[in-house]
Amino acid sequence: MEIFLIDKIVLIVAVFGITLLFALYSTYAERKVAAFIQDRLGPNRAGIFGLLQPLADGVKFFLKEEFIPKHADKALFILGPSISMTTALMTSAVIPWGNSLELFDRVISLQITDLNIGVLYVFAVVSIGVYGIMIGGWASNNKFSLLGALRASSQMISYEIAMGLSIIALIMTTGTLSLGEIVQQQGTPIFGISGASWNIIYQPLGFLIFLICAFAECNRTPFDLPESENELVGGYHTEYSSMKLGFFLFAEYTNMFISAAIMSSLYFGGYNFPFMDQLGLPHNLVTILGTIFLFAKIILFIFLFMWVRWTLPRFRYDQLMRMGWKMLIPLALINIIITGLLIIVLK
Amino acid sequence: MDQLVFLILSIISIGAALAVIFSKNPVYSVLFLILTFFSIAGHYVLLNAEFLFIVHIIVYAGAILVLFLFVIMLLNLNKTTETGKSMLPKIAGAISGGLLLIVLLGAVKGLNQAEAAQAVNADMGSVKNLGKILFDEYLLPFEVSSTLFLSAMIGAVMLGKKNLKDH
Amino acid sequence: MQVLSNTVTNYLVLASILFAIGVMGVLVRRNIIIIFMSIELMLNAINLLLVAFSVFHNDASGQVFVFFIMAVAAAEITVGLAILVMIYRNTGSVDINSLNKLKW
Amino acid sequence: MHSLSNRSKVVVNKEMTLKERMYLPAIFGGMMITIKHFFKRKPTIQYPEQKKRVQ
Repeated sequence: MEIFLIDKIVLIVAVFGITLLFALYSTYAERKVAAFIQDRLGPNRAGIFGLLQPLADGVKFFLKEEFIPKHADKALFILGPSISMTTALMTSAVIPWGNSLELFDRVISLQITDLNIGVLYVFAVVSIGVYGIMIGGWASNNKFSLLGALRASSQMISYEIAMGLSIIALIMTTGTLSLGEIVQQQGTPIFGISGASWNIIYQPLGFLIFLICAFAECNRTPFDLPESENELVGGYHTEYSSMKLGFFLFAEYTNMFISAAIMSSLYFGGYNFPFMDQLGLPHNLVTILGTIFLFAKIILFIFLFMWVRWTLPRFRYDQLMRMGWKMLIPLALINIIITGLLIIVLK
Repeated sequence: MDQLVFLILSIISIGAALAVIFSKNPVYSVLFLILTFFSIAGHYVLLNAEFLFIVHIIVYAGAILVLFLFVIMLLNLNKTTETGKSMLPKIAGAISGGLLLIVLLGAVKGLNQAEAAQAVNADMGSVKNLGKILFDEYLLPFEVSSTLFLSAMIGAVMLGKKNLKDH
Repeated sequence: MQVLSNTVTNYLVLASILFAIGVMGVLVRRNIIIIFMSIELMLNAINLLLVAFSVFHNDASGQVFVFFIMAVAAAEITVGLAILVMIYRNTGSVDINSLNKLKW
Repeated sequence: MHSLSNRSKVVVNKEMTLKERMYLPAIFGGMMITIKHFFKRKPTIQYPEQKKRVQ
């Protein structure tokens, strides 16, 4: 029992550390990607290739003046960013970061907890994530912040529906709600290639809907209306400064990392990779390779997020709502019907 | 262990529920209601009702209370003061509420239950089990509730629409 | 199989207290939003009791009913909040004392 | 009025076809353009260390 606890604590600390590291370096990657797309070099003075830039940014955030506006609601002003950060980190508990390791005659699972309602858990955490933005925006007592908060909440509620419907189609094919099992199922051989029966093959439309909704849930361009600089100054974080602003920004990048991880596990096989059982490697090596593959997929998705951000312009607010309610939800429903029919026919 | 958790959760839920009805600012009321709902979700976990636990959080904390908060922020209701200066209706309300509590507790006390700790089926609240029952025995009510949802949605849209004659 | 150390009486007491707080909220407060929230509180007390009974009597029907109550509560809230927004638009307040047109 | 860059385009408010309304081909085209720039050589000059001769 105690050894089990130590395993879990080590794993939790490692996952938190890796998540925060990824969030930290996502800010650097974002600036580099933006620069490269715009024919610039980006930050390259702090350390080699500017790799120490995130640390410099972090130090700057800590040293800035902490300012709380006079008319703000003090308690809620502090509560907002904390909720954002907490909910962003909570989801990492159910993501399978790798297959099991066999160390010291014991089997160690690289998933913190395999809830048998894992997908619903992710969904619940995502749905309470909006409170951070709403509370922060309202407590600032600033009309731009309030508008940002209102936009964030209506956008997130609208896109959650389409997201849930696209996941339902996926669950109909997998038949389980546990993320660990969903990833494991994708390791079964297909066409003689082991570890390649990824759900993207069965659910291309569902994946597209999920991807669009993930962009909207993370408040990334082209759906970053809650924080659009040129109409709302800064949206919900207009009044924030110092590390509280840092928390909001950090939560955004953490959300991006987590949603990339969820997309890779739900649709792109998680830690599975093609030919994983046919190479004849020892189990532990395959596990480590699988984790490396998972992170490669995550990095690719994060790159996609950034690539889209520096390519597409922002939607107008009515276009955003029309797209959510009139395109994505009907498409997701059609996807469910098609999936159901195919399941009946192929059975 | 279980009883300690139950006690802590109960204290949180009762305290937060009292804060809901006595805080001046509606935004604070909503936030305390969220706290109450989370503690009730904790009770569901304690009772092994995992599906209801997650649905409770998704439906109440994730949708209904966001709507409340949204309406309060949209109408900017946090400053509205309540009219009716006289304290008499309030005192009467509080007293009748308290009386109801006493009656309920008296009824519970009169139940005379000699129950010891019980063994229960831990798998009952799982998604699989509830899904089977929901789509087997309760299929018709399920469909009827979906019709209810549809009509509620249409009703909300019709109510929320501005009067067409104004334009 | 698992042994629960809490008895159903504990849940009965807790649910009655929550329900009474909800009733008190409806009676004491004049703000429609708070009254709505108190109604939600009452519904939740009932939900908790239903789950407790279903677990202690080994009958899953209770949990299915909680599911239905949640569905009805969600529908009620959508319509209720839409009505509330209309009231605010027409009277400029959410105080139920301002709704006295039908009073004698 | 004469356009300066010869790239001006007169706005037409015609109905969009289904293909245009799906946005996806246009989005894909835009992403191809940006990824092309991603791998381009950068014209940046590291100023204090590296100086360009002024003509």
